[in-house]
Amino acid sequence: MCSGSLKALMAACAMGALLGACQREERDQRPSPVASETREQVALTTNSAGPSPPEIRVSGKGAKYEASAYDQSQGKKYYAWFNCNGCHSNGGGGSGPPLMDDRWIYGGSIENIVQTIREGRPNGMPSFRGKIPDEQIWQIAAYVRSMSGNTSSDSAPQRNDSMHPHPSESRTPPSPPVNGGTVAPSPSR
Amino acid sequence: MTDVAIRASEKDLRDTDLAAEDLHDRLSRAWGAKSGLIGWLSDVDHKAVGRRYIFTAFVFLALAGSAAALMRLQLARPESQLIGPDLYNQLFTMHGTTMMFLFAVPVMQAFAVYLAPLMVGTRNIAFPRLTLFSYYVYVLGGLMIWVAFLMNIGPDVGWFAYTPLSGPQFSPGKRSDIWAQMITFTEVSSLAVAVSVIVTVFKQRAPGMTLDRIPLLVWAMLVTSFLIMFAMPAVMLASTMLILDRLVGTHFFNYAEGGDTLLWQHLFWFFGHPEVYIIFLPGTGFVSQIVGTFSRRPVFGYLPLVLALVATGFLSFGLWVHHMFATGLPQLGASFFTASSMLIAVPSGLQIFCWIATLWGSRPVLATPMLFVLGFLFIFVLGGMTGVMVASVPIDLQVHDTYFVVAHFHYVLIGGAVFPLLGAVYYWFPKITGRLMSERLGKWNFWTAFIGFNVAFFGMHILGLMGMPRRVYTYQPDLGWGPLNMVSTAGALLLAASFGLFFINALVSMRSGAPAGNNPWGAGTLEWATPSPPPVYNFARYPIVRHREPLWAEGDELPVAHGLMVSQRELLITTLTEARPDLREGTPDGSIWPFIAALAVAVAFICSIFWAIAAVWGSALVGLTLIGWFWPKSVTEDVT
Amino acid sequence: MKLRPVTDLSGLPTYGYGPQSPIWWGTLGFMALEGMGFALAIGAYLYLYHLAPGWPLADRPPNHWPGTLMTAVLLLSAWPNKLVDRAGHEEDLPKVQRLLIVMSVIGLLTLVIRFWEFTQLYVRWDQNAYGSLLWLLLGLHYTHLITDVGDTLVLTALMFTKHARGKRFSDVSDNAFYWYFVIGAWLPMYVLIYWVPRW
Amino acid sequence: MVALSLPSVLTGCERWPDALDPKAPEAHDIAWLIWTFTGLLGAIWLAVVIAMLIAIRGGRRVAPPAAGATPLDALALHPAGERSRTVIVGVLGGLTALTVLVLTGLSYATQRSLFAPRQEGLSILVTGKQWWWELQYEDADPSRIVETANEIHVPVNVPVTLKLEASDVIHSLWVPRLMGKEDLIPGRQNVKRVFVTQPGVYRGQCAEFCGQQHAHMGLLIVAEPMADFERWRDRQRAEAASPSSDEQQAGHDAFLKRSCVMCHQIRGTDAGGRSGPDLTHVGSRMTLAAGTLPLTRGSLAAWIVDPHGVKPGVDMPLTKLEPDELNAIAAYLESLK
Repeated sequence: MCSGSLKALMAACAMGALLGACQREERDQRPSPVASETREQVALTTNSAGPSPPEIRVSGKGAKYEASAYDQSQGKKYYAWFNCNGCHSNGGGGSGPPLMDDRWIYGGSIENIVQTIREGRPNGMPSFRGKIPDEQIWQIAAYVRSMSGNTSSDSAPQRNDSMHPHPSESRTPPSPPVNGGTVAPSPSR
Repeated sequence: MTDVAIRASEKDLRDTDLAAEDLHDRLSRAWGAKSGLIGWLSDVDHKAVGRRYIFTAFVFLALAGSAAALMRLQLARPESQLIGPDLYNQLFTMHGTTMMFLFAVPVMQAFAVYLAPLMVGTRNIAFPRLTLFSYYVYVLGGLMIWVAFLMNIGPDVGWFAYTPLSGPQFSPGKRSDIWAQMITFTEVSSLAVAVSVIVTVFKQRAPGMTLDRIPLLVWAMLVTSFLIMFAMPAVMLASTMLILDRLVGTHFFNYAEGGDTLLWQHLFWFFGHPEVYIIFLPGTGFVSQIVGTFSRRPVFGYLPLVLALVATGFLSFGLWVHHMFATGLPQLGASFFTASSMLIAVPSGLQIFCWIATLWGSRPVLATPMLFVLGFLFIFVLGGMTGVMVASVPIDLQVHDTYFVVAHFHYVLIGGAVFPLLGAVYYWFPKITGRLMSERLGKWNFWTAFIGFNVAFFGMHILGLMGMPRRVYTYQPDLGWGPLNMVSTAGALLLAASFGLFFINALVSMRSGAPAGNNPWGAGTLEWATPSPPPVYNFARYPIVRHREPLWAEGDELPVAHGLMVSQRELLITTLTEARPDLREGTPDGSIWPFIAALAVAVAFICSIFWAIAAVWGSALVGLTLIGWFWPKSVTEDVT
Repeated sequence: MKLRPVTDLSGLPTYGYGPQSPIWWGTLGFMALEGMGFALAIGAYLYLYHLAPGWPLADRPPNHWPGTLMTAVLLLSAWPNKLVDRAGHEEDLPKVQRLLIVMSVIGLLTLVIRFWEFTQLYVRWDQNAYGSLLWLLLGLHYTHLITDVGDTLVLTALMFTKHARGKRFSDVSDNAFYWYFVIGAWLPMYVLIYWVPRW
Repeated sequence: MVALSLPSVLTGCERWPDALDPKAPEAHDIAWLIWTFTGLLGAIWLAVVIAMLIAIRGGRRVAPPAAGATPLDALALHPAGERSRTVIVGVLGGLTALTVLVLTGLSYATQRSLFAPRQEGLSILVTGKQWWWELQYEDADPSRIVETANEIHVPVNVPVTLKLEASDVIHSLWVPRLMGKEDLIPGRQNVKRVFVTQPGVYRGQCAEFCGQQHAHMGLLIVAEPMADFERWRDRQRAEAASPSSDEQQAGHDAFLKRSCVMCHQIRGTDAGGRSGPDLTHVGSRMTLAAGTLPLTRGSLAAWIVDPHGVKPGVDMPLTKLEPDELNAIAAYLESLK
């Protein structure tokens, strides 16, 4: 009986490992050469003038990137290469808002972040459309999500081989996004 | 002090005056496994465990061999599109990892589990439950990594998993963690089996089997077990550090925070070089037994052979830096390791000379085991020669990490370990199954293996000198490496076919081979004194050893001891050097707890890859199963 | 093949102490391999120490008092440990029971002290390699403490049941043997963790 | 032996594998050592195999092993035979030790000459990256510092110091016809001295497994007379050539507008990315993508349009370009001599 329950437990663990495992480890070596830029219709706030909340239509592409350890780690690399640090530091914020906290001026879903990177935002965030290929924007956005612990801890990037300013994304406790916020780092945090 | 309550009952019946058949019935009852699936999983008979262990190891050989065949197909032509780099890197990692950790070491230990108790003349291995547990841990570890591979989370950083490539930054996902945890599985298992084998050889030798009467194979297994004991902790420590770096953010290999990139290589090769001898020394043991039997005389140079084993064991810990000549270490240190690496050729050479001196003038019958021994001499000596070459710093700087080295270590490992192993299977198969393997298929098996091997690997020496590095998934056509690679692939396929023949031969012979009898080869060591296959209790009475080849010396009447219990399992414990009878100690019955504990270990290890905290509650779980394991279930267990 | 009985073994005892017993050798084997693990971990510490420009890689060395207390407790525990070993040999059950309780209490005490030690290292495992090493060394030894304390507790419980006889006394002696190893393995680590950085 | 006579595209006919066809003193010494070892050890191997064959085919025939038949006489060994065996095995053991000693001595002597300190000449910082080589020609005068990638130009008969570093994982620099390998290790700097005596183009490759595209991490060492080298160096120091045709101008504009600039630098333009190879004089190199493709306009276009078809897993992304843009960029890059 005891061994039965152990087997069940083990099976549960194995299932846990299986879930998304294939997707998480996939290295998408040859992105589709045809246009991959998706149209994501996302809202920045849940407030709405009408009776129903704003309509949201997403391609679902984000889930793939948020589940993939490889994509997030690529995103982490590009985040450094493309000098996102220049304004956002290592997520702690500088001239740009911090990315590690739960405040999201322009929405905290991966689709919001993709749009923010692609289209730019007022007050300093430039548009990277045409400068960063779409595939990489998604990867960076997935990484940005991981900075506030919003991707699963077993796919979020681990520490780099460098000085470490704070624990790695995989060890960051999740702080679900709160829409709105200020440009300057909130004093309470 | 014996217990008064149990004395003078039927339970205390001794084997002293029992007739042979009555003795057989009673011993079979006392030593037999329980029926049913639970009984099968609980069976602690070293022969049952050994058989499953050997079988499992060969399954992993087939898997790793298939990975190798796929790699060879990819490399047959330049710029081949058959397999992409991602899969190729997983394949060569799985090939190396499986061959080293799931085949080569386990299969040698499996033979030790099966043969060592028989050869030293005892009824079971020391710590049989621990051995059973180790087997399950090994199976579960192997299962984990291959299931992971099939789910595309197979490790892709090489069997050596150099940091920082295998570290947290450059191996995202769980691939490296799976690799590191598989190491923990297999090393736990290897270490426990090594301790069991050592204690078996130290304390359970038949009366009179003094140190200088221990069969050479048992010596080889003993030295191997010591190598495992002192080498494997290094790789366990290294893989633990790696997984800590990856999961909880430690900095052992992070140079920016006081760690060091090369620390990994030092720890890994401190294990990795003795590992080669862990695989090779049992091979020499097989060769010694087969050569002695087929040349119909005791092996020449028993003492030098034993000393060579021990010397090789010691020297193997002083060579690890020769894997790191290109890392820019101080030159003086590097030359020391050149000297020590070359020095190991002396004991190896001595062994070769002793075997040839044994064979000299004996005109042995070239049955299949003997053919594999001759194949071993041909291939291994060549591998040893290239080994001397790579020990030289300047030569190594050219050939390190090229196909020259691939050729070298396949000559050493396939020649030095797999050929003797196949010979050993042909030689002991009749003991294990009661039936001989087919000689005709055996000859085909040998010649295809011998030709296939040399065709596959000889050209690689030249490829390496032509500039072909290891671990490349493809190469450009204008480099001119194509023809030799094509030849090599053809040889590899022939080699694969020879293994097909081997498996067919084993499976067919198991059912319909010629009955073997006790001693089909007329050998002199104790395992051949038992029926084939041996009964669960191995020896009806404990043999008494008065000579190195007891069966040759005693003729057809074997001196034995009596006075042991027949109603419960009892082992004779003897003294360390003289093997004087010392204790009649109980040995455990079958138990399902080793299986449960192994499952708990697997749960703890696998879950901790995904949630570090599982290491804590997983350990508690394992602790609970261990209490269940060790808590006595009956009064008899107190005495036993 | 005919068997010719020449020796009678019926008079042999069914269990023995120390090197007579396979369990003792098995314990020794595990000590050897675990000792190798400790030695390599210590080697890794010295290796990184050797490479580092300064040591320790932290503001200050760890507070040595918890470690010193641990060392003192472990060294003092050698005495009851020797007594329990002797009582095991003498097969004196009441004495074994009493002493095993003492050893269990000491064992649990060391687990508590070790917990305190972790809090007084003044460096986290994820701060730098120095911190990682301290936590690794202490952690390695902690697992041995936990294992042996767990073993002692189970054995103590066992000695209060009907199973407390015969070979169990030999187990008591083997358990005491392992405790010596736990003490012995600690001493170099104590010097390494608390005094080498102060050197 | 077919392989031995295969021509190499890069240097015309060669008869021997690269490592045995040395073009620098270091490789020459090692090749000599390899031949010596091979000769001596090969002879020993042959002797052992012959001895083995004689052993099993000479002398008296013993009874074949048969079931149950134990050779009672097996233990009655001939004392004279055993004595001579002891002597022969002892002598052979001694000879083995002697051989080992001699070979160790030879190896050590060669090693000493390889690592003998040489005067400083040119110094080049080589940084291994996944999966290409970044090069910086060091000089006290900052204006003489040259940055390039994947193609090391060196003057012949001048000692060159390669300072080896890595910015991600371990790589290893190996040019079989010139020198043995030396690892590039993150957090460390190794030094490799190279001294080329014959002008030529020598192919090298990363020898330490470094991830997905380890197979496509090649480089070239171009050894040329000092005058040629200086000319090359002066050209490399200059800023990029201005576009000289409309197509090149269009390529220049597209390059700056598109994602190329995020990673690549072209000195003299606004392109200042530092993560990918410096492209200021990419047109002057012989190969593209770390020794993977010959540098032509066609291969430039092929590489830009589908890098993952050539090097799956490489960081160079697939960039969506109009066909005209692609052609123009390829033309522009090709013009950057």
